[in-house]
Amino acid sequence: MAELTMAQAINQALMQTMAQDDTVILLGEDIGRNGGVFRVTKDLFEQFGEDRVVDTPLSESAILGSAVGLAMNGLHPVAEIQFLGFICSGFHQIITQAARLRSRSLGHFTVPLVIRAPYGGGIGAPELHSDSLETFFVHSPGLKVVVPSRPFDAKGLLFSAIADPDPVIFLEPMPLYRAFREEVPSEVYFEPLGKARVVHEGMNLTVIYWGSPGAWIIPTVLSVEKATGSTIEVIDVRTLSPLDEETIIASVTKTGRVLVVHEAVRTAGVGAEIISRIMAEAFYRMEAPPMRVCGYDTPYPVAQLEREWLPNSARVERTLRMLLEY
Amino acid sequence: MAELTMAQAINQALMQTMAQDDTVILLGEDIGRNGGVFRVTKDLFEQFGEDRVVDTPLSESAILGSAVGLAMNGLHPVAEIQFLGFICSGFHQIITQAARLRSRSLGHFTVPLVIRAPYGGGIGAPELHSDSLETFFVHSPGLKVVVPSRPFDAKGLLFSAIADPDPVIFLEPMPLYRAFREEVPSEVYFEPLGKARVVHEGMNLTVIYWGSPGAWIIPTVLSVEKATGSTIEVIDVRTLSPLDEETIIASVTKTGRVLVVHEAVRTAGVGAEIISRIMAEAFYRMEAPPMRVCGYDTPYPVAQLEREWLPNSARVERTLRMLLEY
Amino acid sequence: MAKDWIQYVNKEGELTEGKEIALERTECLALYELMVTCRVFEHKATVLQRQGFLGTYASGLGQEAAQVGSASVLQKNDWLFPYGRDLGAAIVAGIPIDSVFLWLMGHQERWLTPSDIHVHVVPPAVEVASQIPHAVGVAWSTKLRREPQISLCYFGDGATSKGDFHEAVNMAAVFQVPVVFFCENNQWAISTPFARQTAVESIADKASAYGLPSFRIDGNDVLAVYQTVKDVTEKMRETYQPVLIEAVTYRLDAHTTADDPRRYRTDDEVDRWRQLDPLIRAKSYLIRYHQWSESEDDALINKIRKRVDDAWQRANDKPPSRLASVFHHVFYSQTTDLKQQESEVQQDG
Amino acid sequence: MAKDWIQYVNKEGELTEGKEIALERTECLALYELMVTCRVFEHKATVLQRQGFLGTYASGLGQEAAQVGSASVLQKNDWLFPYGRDLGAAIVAGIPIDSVFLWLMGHQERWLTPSDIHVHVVPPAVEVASQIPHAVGVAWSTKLRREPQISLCYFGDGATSKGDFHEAVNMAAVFQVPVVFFCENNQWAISTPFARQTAVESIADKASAYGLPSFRIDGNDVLAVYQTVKDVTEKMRETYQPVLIEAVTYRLDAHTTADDPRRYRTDDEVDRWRQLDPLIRAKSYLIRYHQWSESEDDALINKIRKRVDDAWQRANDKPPSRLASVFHHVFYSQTTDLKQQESEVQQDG
Ligand SMILES: Cc1ncc(C[n+]2csc(CCOP(=O)(O)OP(=O)(O)O)c2C)c(N)n1
Ligand SMILES: Cc1ncc(C[n+]2csc(CCOP(=O)(O)OP(=O)(O)O)c2C)c(N)n1
Ligand SMILES: [Mg+2]
Ligand SMILES: [Mg+2]
Repeated sequence: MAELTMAQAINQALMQTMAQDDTVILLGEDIGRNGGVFRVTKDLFEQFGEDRVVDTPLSESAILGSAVGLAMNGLHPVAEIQFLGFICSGFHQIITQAARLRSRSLGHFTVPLVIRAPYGGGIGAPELHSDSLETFFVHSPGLKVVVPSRPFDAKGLLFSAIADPDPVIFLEPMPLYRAFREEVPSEVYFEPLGKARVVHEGMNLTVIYWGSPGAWIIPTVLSVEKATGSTIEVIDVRTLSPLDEETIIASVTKTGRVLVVHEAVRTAGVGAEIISRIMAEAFYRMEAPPMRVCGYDTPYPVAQLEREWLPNSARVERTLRMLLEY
Repeated sequence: MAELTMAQAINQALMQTMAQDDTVILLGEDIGRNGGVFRVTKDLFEQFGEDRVVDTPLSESAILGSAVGLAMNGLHPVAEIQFLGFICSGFHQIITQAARLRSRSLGHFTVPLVIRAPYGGGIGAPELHSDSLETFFVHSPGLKVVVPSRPFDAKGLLFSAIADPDPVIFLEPMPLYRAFREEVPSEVYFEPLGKARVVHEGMNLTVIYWGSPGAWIIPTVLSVEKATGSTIEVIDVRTLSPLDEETIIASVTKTGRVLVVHEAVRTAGVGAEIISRIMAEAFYRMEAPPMRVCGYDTPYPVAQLEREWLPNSARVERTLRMLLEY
Repeated sequence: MAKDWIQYVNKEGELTEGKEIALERTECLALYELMVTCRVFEHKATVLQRQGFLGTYASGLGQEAAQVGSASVLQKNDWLFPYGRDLGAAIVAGIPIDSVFLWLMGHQERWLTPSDIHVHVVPPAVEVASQIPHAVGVAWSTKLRREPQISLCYFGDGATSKGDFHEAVNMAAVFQVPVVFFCENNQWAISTPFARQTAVESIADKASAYGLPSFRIDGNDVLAVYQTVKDVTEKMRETYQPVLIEAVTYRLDAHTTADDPRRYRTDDEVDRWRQLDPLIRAKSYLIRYHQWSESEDDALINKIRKRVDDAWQRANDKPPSRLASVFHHVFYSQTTDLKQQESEVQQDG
Repeated sequence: MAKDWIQYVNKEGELTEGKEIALERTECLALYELMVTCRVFEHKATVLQRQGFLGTYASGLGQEAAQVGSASVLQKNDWLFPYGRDLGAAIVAGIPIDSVFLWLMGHQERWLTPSDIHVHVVPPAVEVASQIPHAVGVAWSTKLRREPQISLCYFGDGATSKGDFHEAVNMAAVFQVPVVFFCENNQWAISTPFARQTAVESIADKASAYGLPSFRIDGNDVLAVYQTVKDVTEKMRETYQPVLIEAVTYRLDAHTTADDPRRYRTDDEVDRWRQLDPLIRAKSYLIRYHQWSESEDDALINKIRKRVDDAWQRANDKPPSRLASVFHHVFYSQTTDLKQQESEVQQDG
């Protein structure tokens, strides 16, 4: 097994899927000759040619809308939006179209489409390049929403996303593209959509996260465990829609305390949904108020402030201690 | 005081604001000579002329984007989106533009813009005409989100929305346009944004809603009160962003039980945010799991099914009884 | 009004100078029968809506030539992308009339597609212009497979103001994918006149921004529409080159049953267009050149009325919708959440 | 390459046949000084980015004539809508260089606008084409007030593929509002060549879809740009008629400091365009017709280097950003939520 970065793992998944299945085609801005602005689609243009790795005009709505059409006629398009923030100008093609064509046609037309987008903060990018907009998609029935936080998951989840018969929003945390490497099987494998992963077991508190916090959450948790003598369970949700309620409820039922960490702004973020489900299913087991460490309720800040604005180790540590003392 | 429908109350507010302040202009599709598809802008074209009541091309993004420009230069545009579902194709002009121009320019440029849209279900309309998409806006810092549920509020809140120096999404529940009349003062008055309204006082349970349920929630509550001997507090949130946390927390602290009712699909709806705040602030006061009666997690259904799909008296009554028995 | 358009038959039903029509009597009659079907359907739907059986209904009255002339060119496995006023075109392409009624009733079996349908007919676009990029994607997929199928994409004059029109047509031109962008310019978008939609005089003019060929045709002349679309698509099946067609026509009815057009347009204008009614023209042509008779016409209309009435009967006989149906077809496999929500409903029910 | 464009000065710095230039020496020099300012700024920013002081930076190198020639036409209270590569244009219009540096640093005081600025310079559009409808709205507002101000809206060739370009230009044409739609066609949108953006050969051609006048100009000839924009805007202040201008130019540098253009374009192509460098041309013109000397040129460059260095110094001397700043400027009045979140931060801090 090779040690790969997440960018490499995604690249490998695309390479292997495309080699196996010639209905898979990629489209997006600068994904071809340039290999994508994060080089995630590197070498695919050379390998599969311009019919299958397509540089499009600068048209988010037409990228997404034509991908819907490609998918309706039996292809498996993987569309890239260069940065998630720019999905907003093609938003309707996802929310009112891709997500609803199956129900609109009673299953006669389907949209096996994957929409990939780099997302999240922490790389000092200009405005609108760092937004976490997953809530919009989680709130829209008919879409699946996936966020890997390590190379192994990225590869296995991407295979599943492309194999899925429905539209999947596949969000790739930018800071994790090259943050670390890990062993990734060279063969094709499927990590199931809709299944959370218990990253670390514990008895006193449950931390739920997705995406970038994956890079630092475990050391933070370990240090709090050490300092407090408690044990903390950590869950990487991996799929935001559908949510793996079972794993979450099982954990909080055991621990009685929960912290949700996400980069999206707090108000009406997915954290709120997770907490609401916990309170519906495990009300009597909870020993402390559920808490959230999230982006603040402001537009994403300038580069100089993002590290403080984002959930970070210090903020999480403080909240964990608070929760444990309840 | 005249008895007005909500459509008339909104029309009157527009009429009076425009008469007082010639920086207010209206733009949208079919709002002029046609008076709007719901006749909400009736007579305004005749009164104020085509420079101030403007029928635009069929271009949601340009309606919203040019309204941003109008607002940047000191006008007070009121843009209409014909049905809320169609806002998605101009979504970025709200989320990435209108909402952020103040922070982007450190207050140098501002966007005193009101975006009006008929919304919500229950009138047997075709697909995409009945969606409740308020979550998207509540999750986007820089926007205010207002939903009146009676003629008096509609008029007073619209004055405040137009006077507000920031962009306001003003959502008008379609079934309420002509559902009932009530006394509405003929003069100009301001109902404050960000203030919920306690519609009915009670001690044993708090019901929180906005929009269309306003038409039937009180009779439902009264019948449950009568049958159970409990008293139930009912809060019309009226402003979804910013939320009036104070009023909500005060009520649930007293009652210990809460039901949130909204038409939007349940997962990641605003109900989840309200519940999360309640659990953060009133954890130890809650005597039963917070509950939600919402749209199901499906695309908005066909006309024949909407009454059952939407929150309705039967569903609410059942849930209230369940909550009271906890 | 317009110049430089393609016309084969003038409003008196006479062949336009210099034009020839290659169609046999039976072929002309087939087109006419389809137009009559659309017209009878429009009338029936309007009546049913007034009686409270159907939801808001957008009539295609007056646009039958544009819809029939184009949709009847389609061949096996071609794709049709109608918008909400194209129910006639959808019927022409093989959607059963009862299915269209179910759609208008807001019944759970809306737009049920028969499994043996010849043309892929996508459910009508309700969000204006949203279907245009889909048509481009489908055409792209057929081109990638080197298949001869084409996509016929309808939209109104109002739709050309949308970003989706622009992005999609531009992309089709860049990739040269086989779509017929077919604009039914019916002069109005609800109450908004064509002149408020664009500062140019013809939708066909817009093609020059994208590098497409374009044609402007008399959209009330079914033979002009048919012949143009036929020529265009025959070529397109080999060249894959997209084309923009503007069919100049008129919405004779209100925008929908909820609309009152007297607020924004004059009776005079409507009367002028009534004289250009595509059915009258086609009938005159048949009488003039193919010995069509009033009694044959009556018989045809009666036959079709019966067909439409029967379709309505079948639609109306369907059992009412059941809420449980909404929990299916959200995803291919039902999620745990949806399973649970469905079972809540069933407990309640 | 192109035909039918407007050029005043050819690449040797000679007056194009049949053209006359009404500008005095000092006026020509003023334009040249602005171009040098842009160029020196571009160099400084690139260096600072490499040294880690600035975030990703999109250089306007090679587009100075297009930016300076157009932005310097603006008058008091006109509006400028730059996109992310138009920092030079913004400086020309009055945004202090240190403010631009702060923007590039990701400092909380990004794009601080001096209160006495003459031209309204909107913060650069990061979302491609999103600024175009804003420019239309502002122009509309000035027209409604019967004021003579115009809006100058910049965008790239890539932006013309966006729905926002289409909807906004169409709306401007329908309402006849005074915007100069100024496309800097620099041949590339990141790695996407112009030919992949559109099937037509010129952005100016797209005007015919909307009914606008349009001009195609040599975007590396500052005098052609200046004169065209001047003529267009003078007329526009009276007629309010919008205009589309395509300035044909080239992005000499990488797309941004994070981009490696050797992946997608040849050195040959870049070299060919280097010979058309707008600064060389302007300098040759000055030497040829206005006795400009190398020593004067050196002195000018040194003066401007100092000015840019000083601006950087001021930017760099600013105290670092403080998180508390994000809770202000979300709304005019801080909400209770934001107040509370700010106080949480302060407790932590
Ligand atoms: C994106 C969007 N905006 C608004 C509407 C509401 N609406 C429905 S039909 C219509 C007018 C469409 O005009 P046109 O494209 O000319 O088609 P026509 O109705 O004339 O056949 C409008 C504004 C919509 N359905 N979709
Ligand atoms: C809506 C949107 N999509 C994608 C991007 C990412 N992006 C930034 S610049 C750029 C290319 C812009 O090309 P062009 O308009 O020609 O301007 P240029 O960079 O060449 O000056 C892209 C794709 C963006 N900023 N906004
Ligand atoms: Mg029309
Ligand atoms: Mg460019």
